[in-house]
Amino acid sequence: MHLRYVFSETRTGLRRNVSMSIALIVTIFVSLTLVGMGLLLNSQADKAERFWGDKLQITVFMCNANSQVDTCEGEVTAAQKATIESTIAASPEVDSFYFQGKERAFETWKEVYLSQDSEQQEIYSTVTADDMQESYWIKLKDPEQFQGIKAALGEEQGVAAVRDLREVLKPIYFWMTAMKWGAIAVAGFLLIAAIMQVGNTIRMAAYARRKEIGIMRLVGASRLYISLPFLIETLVAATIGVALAAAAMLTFMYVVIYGMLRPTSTIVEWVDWQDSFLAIGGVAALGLALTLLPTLLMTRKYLKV
Amino acid sequence: MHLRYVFSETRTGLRRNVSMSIALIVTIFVSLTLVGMGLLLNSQADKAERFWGDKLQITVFMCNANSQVDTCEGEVTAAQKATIESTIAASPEVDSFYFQGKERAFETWKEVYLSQDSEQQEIYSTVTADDMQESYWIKLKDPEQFQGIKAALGEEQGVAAVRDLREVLKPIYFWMTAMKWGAIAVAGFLLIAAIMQVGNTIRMAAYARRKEIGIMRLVGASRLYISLPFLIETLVAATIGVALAAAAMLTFMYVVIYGMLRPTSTIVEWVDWQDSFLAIGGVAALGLALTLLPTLLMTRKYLKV
Amino acid sequence: MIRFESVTAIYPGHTARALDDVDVLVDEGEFVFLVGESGSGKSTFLRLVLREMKAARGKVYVAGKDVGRLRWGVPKHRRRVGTVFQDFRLLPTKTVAQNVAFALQVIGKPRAQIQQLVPETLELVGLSGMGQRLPDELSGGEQQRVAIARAFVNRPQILIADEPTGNLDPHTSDEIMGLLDRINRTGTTVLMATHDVGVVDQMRKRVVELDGGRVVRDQLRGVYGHSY
Amino acid sequence: MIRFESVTAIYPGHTARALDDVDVLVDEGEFVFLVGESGSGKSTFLRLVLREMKAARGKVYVAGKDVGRLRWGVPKHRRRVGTVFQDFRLLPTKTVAQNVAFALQVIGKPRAQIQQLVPETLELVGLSGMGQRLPDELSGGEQQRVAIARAFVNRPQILIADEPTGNLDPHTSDEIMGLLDRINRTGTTVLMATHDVGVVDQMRKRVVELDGGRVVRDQLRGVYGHSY
Ligand SMILES: Nc1ncnc2c1ncn2[C@@H]1O[C@H](COP(=O)(O)OP(=O)(O)OP(=O)(O)O)[C@@H](O)[C@H]1O
Ligand SMILES: Nc1ncnc2c1ncn2[C@@H]1O[C@H](COP(=O)(O)OP(=O)(O)OP(=O)(O)O)[C@@H](O)[C@H]1O
Ligand SMILES: [Mg+2]
Ligand SMILES: [Mg+2]
Repeated sequence: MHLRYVFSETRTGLRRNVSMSIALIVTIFVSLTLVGMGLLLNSQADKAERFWGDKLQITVFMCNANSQVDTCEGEVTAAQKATIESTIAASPEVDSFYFQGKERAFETWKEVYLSQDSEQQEIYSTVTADDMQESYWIKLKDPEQFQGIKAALGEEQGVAAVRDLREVLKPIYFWMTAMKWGAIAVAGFLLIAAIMQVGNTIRMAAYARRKEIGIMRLVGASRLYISLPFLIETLVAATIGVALAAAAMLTFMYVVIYGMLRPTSTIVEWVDWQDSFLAIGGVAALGLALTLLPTLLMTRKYLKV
Repeated sequence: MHLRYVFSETRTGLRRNVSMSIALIVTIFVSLTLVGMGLLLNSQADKAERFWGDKLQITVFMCNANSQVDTCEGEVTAAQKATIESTIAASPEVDSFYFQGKERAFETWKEVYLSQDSEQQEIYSTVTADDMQESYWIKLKDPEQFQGIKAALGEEQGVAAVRDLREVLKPIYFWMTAMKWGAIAVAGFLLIAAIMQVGNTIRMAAYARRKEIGIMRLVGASRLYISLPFLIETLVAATIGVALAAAAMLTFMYVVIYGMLRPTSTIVEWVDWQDSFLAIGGVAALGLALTLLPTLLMTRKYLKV
Repeated sequence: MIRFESVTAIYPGHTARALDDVDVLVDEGEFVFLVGESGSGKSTFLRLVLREMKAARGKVYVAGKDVGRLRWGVPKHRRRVGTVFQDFRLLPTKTVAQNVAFALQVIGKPRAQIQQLVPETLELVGLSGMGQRLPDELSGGEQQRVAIARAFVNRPQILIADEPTGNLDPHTSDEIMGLLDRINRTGTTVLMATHDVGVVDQMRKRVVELDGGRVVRDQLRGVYGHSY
Repeated sequence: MIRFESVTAIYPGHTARALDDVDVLVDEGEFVFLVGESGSGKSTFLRLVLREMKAARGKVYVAGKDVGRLRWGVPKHRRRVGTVFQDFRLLPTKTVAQNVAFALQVIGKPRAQIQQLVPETLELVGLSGMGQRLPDELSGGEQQRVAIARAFVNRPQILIADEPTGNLDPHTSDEIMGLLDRINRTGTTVLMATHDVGVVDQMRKRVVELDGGRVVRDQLRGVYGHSY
C-alpha cells in the first residue's frame, strides 16, 4: 500500500477542510478538558472523603467554662468524662477513639483558622487554649452508622456538642459534586457536538474528494484504502484535541494545584500528578473512541463501495 | 417574493443538515452560556466590590485582655482610645469613621460564623462578647490611599491589629476573576469553533442545494433570493442557541442564586435578575453578530452570481 | 440581438485563449449553430452571452446592453436568456410542472401568472398531461423538453442551447430540433452549440464554425463541415 | 466473458424495470455495441457488469464469476474491468501521467511497475510526450485518450465504455473508435453503449439493441438501426 499517498491525502484533507478541522479540534479539546476537569474533581472528592474519612468521623466536645448548652454546668468533671468514655467504649458502632486535650485543640484551631493570613493572627490573638474544649475523636466501624452513638452521647451530661464531620463537610461535597456534574454536563453537550462534527467532517471530506473516490471505486481500490485517509484525518484531529486537553489539564495541575493550592492549604489532601495522569488517560480513551466510532460509521455511509 | 418558498427551503435545509445544525446549535449554546456566566461573574465581582466598598474599608481593632501583640498591655485604656481617635480624625486620608463596641462585634461575629449551622453554634458557644475587641471602622476618601493611616495606627499603643478589608477579600476577588476569565477563555475557543461551523454549515448547505442554486442563477434569481434561506438557516440556529443559553442562565439564577445563595448567605450582595437580563442581552447580541457576519461572508464566497 | 466585438476570452489562471478576437453579429429571430471541434470555444461563447464569465478583451452586447458592465443587473439580464444543456439539469425531487414553475417562483413571479404560464408552456413543448411525473419517469427526450419548457416559460428573447441533443438518440434529437425550430418561429433568437452532424445538416440554418477560439466560417444555410 | 441470465434490474425506490429479463452472452475478445433510445437501459447494463448495482432477478456472470454474490471481492472484480465515460472523469489537478498512475497506485501496484506501465500505456493511446500536461490543456479527444489509458493501464480483461464519443466531434470520435478497436485486437473484450449512428455504422461490429429494458435485436456486424 502506498502509505505516502495516504499521508499526503490526509494532509491535503486537513488543509482543505482547515476551518472544519479547527472547529472539530476545538470542540474535542474543550469537551475533553471539561471531562478531564470533571474526573479531577471526582478524584478530589474521593481524596477529600478519604482524607476526612481516615480522620475520626465523630467528635464529642466536652463542656468548658463558657459552654451554655443544657447539658453543661461549667467545666466537664472527671466523673462525667469517665461516663462518656465508657458510653463510647460500649457502643457497638465504634471502631476506635482517642481523647484530645485543650492544648492539642488549640494547635488545630490555629492551623485551620490562622495559617493563611498574618493579620488574622492578630485579630484572633484574643483566643487562648483555655477557650478550647476537650474532645473525644471517634472512628466508626461504618461511617454511615452513627445514629446510635450520636443519640446516646447527645444526652450525656458534660457533652457540649457532638459533631458529625459528614454534616460539616456536606456543603463542600455539595459544591464539588455540583461543579463536577456541571463540567460533565457541559462536556456531554460538547461531546455530542463533537461526534456530529466528526460525521460532518467526513461528509465534507467525502464531498471534497468525490472525484478521487469515484475513480478509486471504479478502478477497484479496496474499501480500506479508500477510507484510510478519512480515518487518519479524524484520528489526527482527535489526537490534537486530546493533546491540547492534556496540556490544559497539566497546566492547571502545575499552576493551580501545585502552584497555589497545595503549598497554602493543607487542611485537605489535593489531587496529585498521578490523578491527573489517570484523568488524561480516560480523556484520551474517550476522545479516540468518540471520534473513531462515528468515523467508521460515516465512512461506511458515505463511501459505499 | 415567495416567502413560503424561502421558509420551506430553510426548513428542508435545517432538516437535511440536522447533524450539522445540532452541532452548531450546541456549540453556540455552550459558548454563549459560558460567556453569560462570565458576564454574571463580572457583575458579581462589581457588586461585591461595591458592597464591601460601601462598607468601611479599614478596621482598627483595640487590644483586649487576651491580646498578645507588642502594642498591647491588657485591655485598651480610655487614654489610648482618645489618642487613636484623634490620630484617625487628623488623617487627611480618612473620610469618616465610627466606633464599634464589644456587643456589636459579637453580633457580627455570630452572624458571620454561626449563622449556617446549628451544630457550629454549639461548638463556638464558648466564645462570649468579652472575647471580642472594640474597633474603629474607617471609611477612606480614596480606597487606594490607605498607607499613611495604616502605618500611623499600626504603631499606636492599644491597637491590636489594623485590617485592610481589601487584603482579606483578595483571594475571593482572585477566584472570581480567575473563574470569569476561565469561562471567557473557554467561551472564546468555542466561539471560534462556532464561527467556523457557521461557515461549514453554509458550505455544506450550498453543496446540498447546488442543483437548485445552479438553476436559480441560470434563470436569473436575485442574489438576495438565493442567499436568504442560508441566512435564515443560520439565524434560526443562532436564535435557538441564544434561547438555550438564556434558559440555562435563568435556570442558574433561579436555582442557584435565588434558590440557594441569596437566602442563606447575606454577607455579600448577590447578582439579581436585572444583571442576568443584561448578560442575556449581551449574549444575544454576540450570538447574532457572530453568526450573521460569517454567514454574510460565506454566502458571498459560496454563492457567487 | 447579440454582438461580439473582437472578443477574447481567457479562463482565470490560464494563458491560452478560449476565444480569440471573435466578431459575430446575431440578429433578432435568427437561428444560429455554433460548431467546431471539442475545445474550439463553443461553450465559452455561450458563457459570455449568459455572462457566466467576462470577456478579457472586447465587448459583448446582448439586447443592446454591454453585459461586461453589468454587476447587480446580471440576474435581470439572465431572465432575458433561456438556457438548455446537454444534461437537462432538472431537479429530481420536483415534478415536471414544479420544475418549470420553479424558474418563475425564484424570480418572484406572482402565483396567478405561474399557474397560467406553466401548463401553457408544457403544452407548447408537447408534455401536456405529464406535469405530475417526476423527471426519472421520463425518457431523455421528454426530460429535454422539460428543460426547454423551463428555459422558455419566461418567454426570453434569446434561447441558448449547449449540445442539447448530445445525450439523445437520433430520432429523439430530431424531435427536439423540431421544438427548437418552433420556438425560433415565435421570434426567439436561438443559439445552439453542437457537433451533431445530422442535426446541422438537416436544419440548414446559419452555421458559425469555431476553431481554436477563432471564427473560421460563418455561413447562412450551412452544413456541419466540409469533410463530412 | 460476460453472461446475463434472464436479468431484471430495478432501481431502488422505483417499480419500473430498467432491464427486463435480459439474456446476453459476450465471448472473450468480442466488440459489442449496446444501442437503444435514451432510457432503454444501456447504462444499467454496464452498471450491472461493473457491479455498481445488483440484478433484482437473474444472474450476471463476468469472467466466470457470479458478480451478484461478490461482497468483499467487488474491488478485485473491478480491477478486471476498465471503464470509460462520456465525461472523461479525469482529476483536474493531476497531470496526464499522474491520472493514469493514480489508477495503479490506489490498487497498491509497486512503484517500479507503475513507472514502466504508465509511459507504455500513454504511448499505446497516442499521448507519448504529453504526460506532464494537465487535463484542461488537452482537447476533448486527448482527454478521452487519457481516460482510456487509465482504464487500460491495468490490462483489464474487459473494457466498458458508456457513450465515450458523446462529447466529441465526428472526426475525434473516429480516432477514439480506432483506439478502442486497437485495444480490442489485443484480446480485450469491449462493450460500448452509444447512440452515435456514424460510429456504429462504420465499425460494423456486433450490435445489441435495447428497448424499454428488453433486448430487441442482437446482430453480428450490425448497423445502428433500421430507420436510419
Ligand atoms: N472551466 C475551464 N477552465 C479552464 N479552461 C477551460 C474551462 N472550460 C473550458 N476551458 C478551455 O477553454 C477552451 C474552450 O473550451 P470550450 O468548453 O468553450 O470548448 P467547446 O467548444 O465547448 O468544447 P466541447 O465540444 O468539448 O464542449 C478549451 O481549450 C478548454 O480547455
Ligand atoms: N439513478 C437512477 N435512479 C432511478 N432510475 C434510474 C436511474 N438511472 C436510470 N434510471 C432509469 O432506468 C431506466 C434505464 O436507464 P439507463 O440510464 O440505463 O438508460 P440509457 O439507455 O443509458 O439512457 P441514456 O442514453 O439516456 O444514457 C430509465 O427508465 C431511467 O429512468
Ligand atoms: Mg462545450
Ligand atoms: Mg446512459
